[in-house]
Amino acid sequence: MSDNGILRVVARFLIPLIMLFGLYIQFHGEYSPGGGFQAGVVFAAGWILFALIYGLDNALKVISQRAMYILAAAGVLLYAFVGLLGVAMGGRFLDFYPLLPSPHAAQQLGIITVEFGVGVTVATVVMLIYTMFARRKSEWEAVLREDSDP
Amino acid sequence: MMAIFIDILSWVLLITGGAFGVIGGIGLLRFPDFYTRLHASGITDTLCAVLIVFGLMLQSGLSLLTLKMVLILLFLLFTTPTATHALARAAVLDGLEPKLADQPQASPSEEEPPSKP
Amino acid sequence: MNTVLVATTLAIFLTMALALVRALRGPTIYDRIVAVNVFGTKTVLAVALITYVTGHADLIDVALVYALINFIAIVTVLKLVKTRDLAAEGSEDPR
Amino acid sequence: MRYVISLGLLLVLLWLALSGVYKPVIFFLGAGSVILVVWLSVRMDVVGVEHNPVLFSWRLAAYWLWLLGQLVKSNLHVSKLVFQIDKVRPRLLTVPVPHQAAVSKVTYGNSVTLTPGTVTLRLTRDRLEAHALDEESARDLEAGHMARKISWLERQAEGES
Repeated sequence: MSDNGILRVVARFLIPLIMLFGLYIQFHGEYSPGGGFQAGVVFAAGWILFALIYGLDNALKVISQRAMYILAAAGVLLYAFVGLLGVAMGGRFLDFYPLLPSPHAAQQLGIITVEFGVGVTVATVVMLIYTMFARRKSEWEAVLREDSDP
Repeated sequence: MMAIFIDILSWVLLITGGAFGVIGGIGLLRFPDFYTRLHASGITDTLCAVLIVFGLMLQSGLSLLTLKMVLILLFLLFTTPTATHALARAAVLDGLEPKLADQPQASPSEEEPPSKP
Repeated sequence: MNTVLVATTLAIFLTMALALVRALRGPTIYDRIVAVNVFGTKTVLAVALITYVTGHADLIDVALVYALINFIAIVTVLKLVKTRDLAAEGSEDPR
Repeated sequence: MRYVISLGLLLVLLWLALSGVYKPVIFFLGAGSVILVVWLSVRMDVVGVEHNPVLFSWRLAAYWLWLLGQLVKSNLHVSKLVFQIDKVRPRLLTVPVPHQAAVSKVTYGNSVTLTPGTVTLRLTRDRLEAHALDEESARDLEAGHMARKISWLERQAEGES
């Protein structure tokens, strides 16, 4: 399937474009539909296309599983941190106005950071889910082998 | 005057695009086997898409929307033949035999059994 | 002008319905995948048309995303059907 | 390195085309996004000739126009066949692929698939196996107009690189 010249060349052309498109959705959440969640999924889709064509092992060399776990946690922590920063500076949770003197800039900074956290978490979690699904076959075969010759 | 002309041109493009889509859909149902159906899907994926996108581009004039329509058309023209080819290749490697002209032709209603469960 | 757009959208919907019939009738798995592929590319066109009917220019991004995701979906399904293993890597390009 | 720069330029153009919001904040984020994507692409090793801007010369535009003409022609032909189902005479055929570069081969394979009536089944180093819907489509492909057009396209890319 992936020893397919046409598919490989076209995918190689498309993967950077898909990832950039994901980031475009990420940072234009205020201006057009989208935001962190959709952006994360599209960005992860670029990585998944790479994993489909070049194999999961090569894809994990690009973004290691360990990095995914760390980034997934970091995204949530970023979200919580920005949210709590508002509380610490005298507002409510996810209240951005106290962060900066100008309310508009504060709102923009807050939304961009929070959405970035969401995007990072969603992208890495989608990649992790894919990794675990793709691993299932080899894991299952290992279990079967152990059962047949102990 | 010019505006009306462009409008009419865009209507013609849109309607023919839709018509080709339906023709491709009918072909998808009528053609006898998998490989011939690929050609029918080719009609809907190329001319139908090209005509409709050009028709829509004429509607919006020169704007960011038009640029995005061009991007959609480019993505479609890159991806659909690739997907079609990947499918055809997968079917060939899987041993799905095409019905060829020199073989006795089965009637379209009589469908072949699935090659693999 | 809106009438023409709506009529074209309906024609696209009709094509999608025909593709669905083929997807349900099969008979081989590849027939079904072709039909789903046609359904997906027609969805892109339908979303593009709906953008113009409603006048929400933002919707066009949805069509763009769908064009990309549809391709990835077809590749994934094909790989799953053929190798039953999503983690496998193919051999080198035949050059 | 040249390909990395041209990929970066391509991505910048894509960002500007998509964005439509031209503010300093968004420019800054866009630059960051392009750098991130280029870095990941280099890590993935997916940067290649396909992103070379030399490929996007005026000859490519001429080729697309020619292909559009072919598309209309072959679409009309296949649409006629939809209503004359008994005239469908599918056959397999093999044509030589005279091109060297992978991009040219892929362009050839995809162009064959794009024109209804012929679908690329297999593409190897020097041969292309195709399925044709009827005799006329098969003869069109065997005549080799498309292969010659792509050779013409290829010469341009080589001449400037």
